[in-house]
Amino acid sequence: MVTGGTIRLRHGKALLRHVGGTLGITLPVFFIATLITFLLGVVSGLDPAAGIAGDAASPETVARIRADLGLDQPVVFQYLHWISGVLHGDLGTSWFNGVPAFELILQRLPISLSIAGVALLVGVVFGLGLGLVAGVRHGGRLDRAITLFAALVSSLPAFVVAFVLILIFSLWLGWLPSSGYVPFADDPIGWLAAVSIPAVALSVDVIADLARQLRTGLVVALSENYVTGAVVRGLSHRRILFVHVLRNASGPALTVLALKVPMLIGGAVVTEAIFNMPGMGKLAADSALRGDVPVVQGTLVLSILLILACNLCVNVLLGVLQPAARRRS
Amino acid sequence: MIRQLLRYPSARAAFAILAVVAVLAVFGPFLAPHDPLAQDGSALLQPPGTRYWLGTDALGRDVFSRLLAGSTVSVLASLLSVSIGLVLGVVPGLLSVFLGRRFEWINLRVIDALMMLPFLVFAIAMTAMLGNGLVQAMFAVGILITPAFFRVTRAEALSIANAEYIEAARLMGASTSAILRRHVVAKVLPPVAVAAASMTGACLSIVASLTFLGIGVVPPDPTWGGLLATDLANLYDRPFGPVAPALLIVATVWALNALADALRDSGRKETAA
Amino acid sequence: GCGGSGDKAAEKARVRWAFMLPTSWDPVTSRTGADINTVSLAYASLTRLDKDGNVQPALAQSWTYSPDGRTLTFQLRDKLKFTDGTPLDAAAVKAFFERGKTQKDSFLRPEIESIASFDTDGPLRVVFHLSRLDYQLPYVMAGRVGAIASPTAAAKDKAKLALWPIGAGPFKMVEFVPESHAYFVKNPDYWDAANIHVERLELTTLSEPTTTIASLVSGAIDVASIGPKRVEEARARKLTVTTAPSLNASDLMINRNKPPFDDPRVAEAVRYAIDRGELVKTLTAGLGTPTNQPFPPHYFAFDPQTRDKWAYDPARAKALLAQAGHAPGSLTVEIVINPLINEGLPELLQAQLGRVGIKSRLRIVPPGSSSWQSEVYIAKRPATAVDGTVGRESPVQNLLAVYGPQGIMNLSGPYAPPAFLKAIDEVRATPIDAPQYKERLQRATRLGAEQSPSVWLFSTPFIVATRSRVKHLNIVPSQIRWEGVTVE
Amino acid sequence: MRHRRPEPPAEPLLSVRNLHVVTAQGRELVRDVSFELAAGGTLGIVGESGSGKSLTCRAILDVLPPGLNIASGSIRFGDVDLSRLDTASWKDLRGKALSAVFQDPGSYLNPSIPVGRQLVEAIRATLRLGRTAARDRALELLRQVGFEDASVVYRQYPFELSGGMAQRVLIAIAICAGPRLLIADEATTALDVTVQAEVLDLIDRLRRDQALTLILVSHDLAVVSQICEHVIVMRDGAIVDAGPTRSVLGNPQSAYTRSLIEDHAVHTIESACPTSVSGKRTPLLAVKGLHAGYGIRTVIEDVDLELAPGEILGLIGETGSGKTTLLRTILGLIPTASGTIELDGARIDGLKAGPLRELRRSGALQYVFQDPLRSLDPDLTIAASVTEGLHLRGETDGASIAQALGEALQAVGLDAALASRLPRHLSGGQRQRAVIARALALDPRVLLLDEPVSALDAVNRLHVLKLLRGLAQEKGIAQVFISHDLGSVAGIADRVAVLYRGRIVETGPADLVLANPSHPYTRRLLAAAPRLSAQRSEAPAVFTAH
Ligand SMILES: Nc1ncnc2c1ncn2[C@@H]1O[C@H](COP(=O)(O)OP(=O)(O)OP(=O)(O)O)[C@@H](O)[C@H]1O
Ligand SMILES: Nc1ncnc2c1ncn2[C@@H]1O[C@H](COP(=O)(O)OP(=O)(O)OP(=O)(O)O)[C@@H](O)[C@H]1O
Ligand SMILES: [Mg+2]
Ligand SMILES: [Mg+2]
Repeated sequence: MVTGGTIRLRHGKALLRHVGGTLGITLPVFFIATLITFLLGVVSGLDPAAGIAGDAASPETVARIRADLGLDQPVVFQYLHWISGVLHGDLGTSWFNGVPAFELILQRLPISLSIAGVALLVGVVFGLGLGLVAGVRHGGRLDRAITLFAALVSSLPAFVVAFVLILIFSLWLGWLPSSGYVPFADDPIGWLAAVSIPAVALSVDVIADLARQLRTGLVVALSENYVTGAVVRGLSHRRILFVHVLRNASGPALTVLALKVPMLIGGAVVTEAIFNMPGMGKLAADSALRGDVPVVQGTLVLSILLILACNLCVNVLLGVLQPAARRRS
Repeated sequence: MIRQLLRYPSARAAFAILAVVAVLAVFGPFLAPHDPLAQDGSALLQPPGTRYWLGTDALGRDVFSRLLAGSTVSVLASLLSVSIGLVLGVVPGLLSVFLGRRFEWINLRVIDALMMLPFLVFAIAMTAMLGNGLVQAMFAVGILITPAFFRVTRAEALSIANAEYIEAARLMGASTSAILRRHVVAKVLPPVAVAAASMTGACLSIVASLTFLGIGVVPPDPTWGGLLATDLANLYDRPFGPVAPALLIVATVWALNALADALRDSGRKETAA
Repeated sequence: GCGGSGDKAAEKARVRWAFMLPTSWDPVTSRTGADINTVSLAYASLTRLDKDGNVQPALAQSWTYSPDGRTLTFQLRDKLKFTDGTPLDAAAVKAFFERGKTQKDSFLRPEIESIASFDTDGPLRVVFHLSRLDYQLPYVMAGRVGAIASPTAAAKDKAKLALWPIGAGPFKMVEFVPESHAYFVKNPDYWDAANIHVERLELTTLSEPTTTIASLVSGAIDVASIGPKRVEEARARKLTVTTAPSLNASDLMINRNKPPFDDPRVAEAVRYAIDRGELVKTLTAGLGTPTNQPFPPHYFAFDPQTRDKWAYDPARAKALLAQAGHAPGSLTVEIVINPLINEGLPELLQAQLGRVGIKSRLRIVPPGSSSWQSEVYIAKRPATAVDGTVGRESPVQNLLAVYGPQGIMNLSGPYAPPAFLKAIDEVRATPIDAPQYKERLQRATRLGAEQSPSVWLFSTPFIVATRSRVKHLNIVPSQIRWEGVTVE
Repeated sequence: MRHRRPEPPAEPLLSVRNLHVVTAQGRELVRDVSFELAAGGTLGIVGESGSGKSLTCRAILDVLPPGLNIASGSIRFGDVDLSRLDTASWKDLRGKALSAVFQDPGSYLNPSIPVGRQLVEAIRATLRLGRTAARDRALELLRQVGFEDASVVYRQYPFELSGGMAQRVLIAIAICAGPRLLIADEATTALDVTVQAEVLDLIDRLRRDQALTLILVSHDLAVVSQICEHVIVMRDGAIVDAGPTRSVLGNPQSAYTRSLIEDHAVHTIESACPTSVSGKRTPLLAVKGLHAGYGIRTVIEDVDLELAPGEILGLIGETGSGKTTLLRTILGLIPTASGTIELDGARIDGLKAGPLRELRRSGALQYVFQDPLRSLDPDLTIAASVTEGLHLRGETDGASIAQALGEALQAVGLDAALASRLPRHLSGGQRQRAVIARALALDPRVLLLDEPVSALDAVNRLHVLKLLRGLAQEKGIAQVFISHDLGSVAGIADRVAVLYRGRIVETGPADLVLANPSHPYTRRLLAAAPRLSAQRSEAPAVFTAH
């Protein structure tokens, strides 16, 4: 099967090209997103020089510190300087406590990743599950119940959900702690207990949106001709659903999933505040409030990297599941 | 159009809720039975009663009046964000389809970049760094929701751009602006309206989250989100305190979403017909 | 080998305390009064206060003033050492204070102004040569000023000390994540280790106040300060609530260098516009006490003669404003606030000022280096700001912090009333057991309160909620301490 | 002569009795349809679009669209009553004894799975073969349906196949388990004439080789007449004519069948009419040595064309031969690579923005699209669309615009009352007239028509052809006319140009070229076109319709 081999190679190459193309788009996006982030610090007009000089600040010392920090250069150079630092893992040092921003962020990364990760997992499992049921039973009572649930739940701000969960699981039932964080390595069960309420509070929105999207995708896909074709060919319903329909119906859900990642990582700030978990979102918000520009920029850059990585995964997955979609783009 | 929408029961409910919210937003401050800022030291943290219908907060301010008075700000704030998102999203969304490849490429990448920003955190960072105030917050949110409008507009415009009647117009000598005016704008508006409705809801919820975190709103001005936050803080004294503001937020967001869904459905039916 | 063995015991005797982290873990660069609560975990001070605010021996067994009052000698305990193994002897103490004098970013310098030089007299005796009479120093040495840090660590890396304390305190740090948490284990070499029953202390930042009680109930934390209005709820949830006298006091700082307060009549009007009774009733559930000076009434530095001044008198306030040429409603001031202050206080003040015709706008400046610290404490940019003090070990220190030329809470700084400064010098020169000490001290308080424009509002006690397993809380007037605290 | 089946009438394989299909609201879409089909028989179902052909087939297969139901009637397949079958039994029947192929073949394959795997899946579901056996069988089937490079096709995705290839794959899937009955619902409708011929041949061959019983659905009487022994004609959900093909064609019972036959005849017969108006006049449109394409790909190569005023040039050629590309190049939508285009002696190739817009606004050169619905803005009234060019030209005088509108509508024979309607409220023929009116409103000298009648039914098609002819004769509007349908070209064109792979391989007077093609490609094109043939032998009585 020489030809078969070359064909496989051809598809492999097409997939590689797809991945390459996605990467090619990702890079400029990364630079633009980080530029926006950087400009935010510039526009803020906050100046570390004054802070460092302290109460003994004379115009000359401030000017000297500014020059030392490169703040007297054109913004483009400042950006290039900064981004090259970023690419080398140097995010600058906090204006507030002098600790390298990268270090500060790394300490918090596991927490944010735990919350966002578990939220993503819960969101995907329940979102896809409910969406599947609703889509297959569309028009039925179960479908209507799920749709209503999704509509109501997605209109709740995450912090309200968080409070309701605290009321139920921490105050009434006393099952789960309402604050604090335990590293996974120290105590996996404690970790799960600490992470579960915040993660669930965050995931509710993901569940609702994924369920909705998957349902719509399924309803559309189920009415496609190839489903009729498969029925006529004598395939079982289960096979038609899981082998044929799902991969084509999951497009919008996957796209939404990619869009939800920034919401999850960004939304963690609310749950982290409520649950007093020292995650990246809280760090970013606190630092923003006290004008600690390097830390804010650092957290944003890291979040952007994470989000881009997730996006890349989803895009590649989409390309694998739906070669036609890949071709079209 | 409206009549068609009213055929959906959910749209009827949505309209009813939104009508109430609109009345609150416009007349809320005038309907308030008490001054929303007036403190009654003799009635702190009162439960709902005849004098103070929804009770009072920790400073003895009438919660009901504050809820009414906060409507204007909350609703205006969401509308402001949505308007910013509309302007920044729809125009480039349209032009990206019609103004050549380079413009399109840059637009797409910028929008992609905006979508890569961690939403709430970025809104907070932007608000805090541009000076903590509601207008700044709404500006930040407006910019962050731009991609939603951009994508909707662009998708619709793309589907129109390849239509043969556009080519026909071009063959009769129509310029790009003439094509936009005659053929494109009117068709792009309905889906944009759908997006605007659901985005208004989303913004309301985002504003609530921001105010909950103490971002964007400076005391003593009431907002729904701020009230919810204080009511949650006083949960022990007023266990049902959060219900009213939460209900108001949830109902409004739901109504806007339901309206968006109904709009979308009726639009679909119409094109199918 | 800390905590390697005895994990079980550590687990049992573990306390999780929600408080806030210090501005720096190095006593030399720590900047605010509240820091002593946490700095004192890692450091022992030369002296310490008892529950009534009296000085007791600590690292120093005893101290003596020379008859002329110009030298002060501390006799250290034997065989003390820092957690890095460096011996804590007279040389180490001397090195610490010299660093406090010379280090560029030292915040200790004004506090030890009256000490001209340091000497050792044998390995266990430190001698302070004073440039002026100062009988307050033993008090001062009970706080962060006397919290001796390892000279070896400081010589190695001063910056690191700000993040990783090396002292000879009851605990030794084992983990620190800035702005998040700091974990400690018991330091067996602490001189009073016999009284430390907590094996592991986990300090975390204060949670969202709305969920503090939930966190206590669910066991996520064991000890936390709560607001006065949450006492009832905490008790209802079977938490132990301990209240103890404190030196806390809230104030509305006023900047006499900024209009409209450059006219003393306006500042005076504000004093009459404030209804402290209402503040106490509304904000502290009756647990607070009104005060018009930086001390609560139970404290010996409280001046009884001032007590009844500036009673609530809106008519007088309006009259003063009219005299200053401000018609009702024509004056708008900006009040700077931060999110940590008592919920509702700014709005209540705003309403009270409104009643005498002063309109106001609130502006939030978050606490932190580049905003609250630099803008309010250092640059003194606002015309008014709402703030509060947690007190200092020495009343003189306390008065200087709020009225002195370099006091961080003196918004009018570097201005300080000359008469007040003279009175302070007199107090310093008076031995604390002298009969006229108290009277002189109260006079200084009186002069400060009269001549500085800031308005003192009320004082609240320490209110600490604990899970029932934590017993015998040890709260001295300016700080929470851990000697004697037991865990079940 | 086709293969003949000598067996006497036996127990019918399929028997449909009094079938009624209704919507949930109770509207009858198929009314009282009955027929019987013996094993080995071939039945054609014809009828206009929407007449219920597909629903009848789907009812047999129990795959009616959601919301539609069989209200009454019985369907028997062999000795099973299909109307009371449970899911499990259906699974045993479908794909094995009963199978089907449909119109728009691409959409019946899962776009995300290589076709080979879909074929293997069907084989394994019906035949319970092992993995490798199924794979071998799949490759064999692919070769059987005419793929020489079966292993290549095996790994391709549906979107990588042409319509004809996809239809062959579907046929392979349909016959994989050796079914007894194959239903081919418009299996060739969207395909090119030459591809259509191949697929029909394939079906016919398989039918004979595998003793298939066949139902062939089409709206084209000619297609059915070539293969089927029997035919039923449907209209509005009911059978209007039925019987052996020859007798139905030779002696149609209903007026509707008669009109179908006549319509089919019309364009071929009318070929006599056009009298060439061309003398040796100066050409209005002249194309010389034209090369054009997309990017680096050249689609049009060295094309020369001349068009005199009032002349109609028919342009024919298979799909992808470059007909549309040629017209779009003339219109300036695709840049020329080399060569010249002259309109009335002036070069119009290579014009840039301003002058190009000027030329377009003059209206001299107008284009008519294949699909009238898509080339009209759905939100604009007919009047607005027709007068759009006038507005763009900058004319503001309401009265003169109204007059131009009136004239244009009159010229195409559209009632002025329709001017205020939206496109979707017009019939297909009316829409196409509106599009032509839009072109006429600008006083064109040359009309380029890209398949203007393909979307129209026979009756409308004739009207539009007559209209175009009239415009050429009365107004002297020169036209280039593209059509797949050779009958239409023959009926209207003065001259014909045959495009093959981007080159004009033959050109000359229409009657001459069509009657006596000189290029082999033209011959093949003409041979592939289905023709109405009533010449089938008398069928055995294996079929009855009621
Ligand atoms: N799902 C449906 N719901 C309602 N009406 C339908 C549905 N599907 C088809 N119809 C209607 O049923 C009638 C017959 O449709 P059918 O598809 O059988 O026509 P057809 O003869 O196959 O036409 P074509 O040649 O266009 O394929 C049409 O009028 C059509 O509008
Ligand atoms: N936009 C395009 N980009 C690249 N290639 C194209 C494009 N449009 C058409 N082609 C290719 O150019 C060739 C000629 O296409 P064209 O549309 O002119 O054929 P046609 O003769 O009009 O066919 P049909 O009868 O199907 O309309 C085809 O091979 C086609 O694949
Ligand atoms: Mg059909
Ligand atoms: Mg074409």
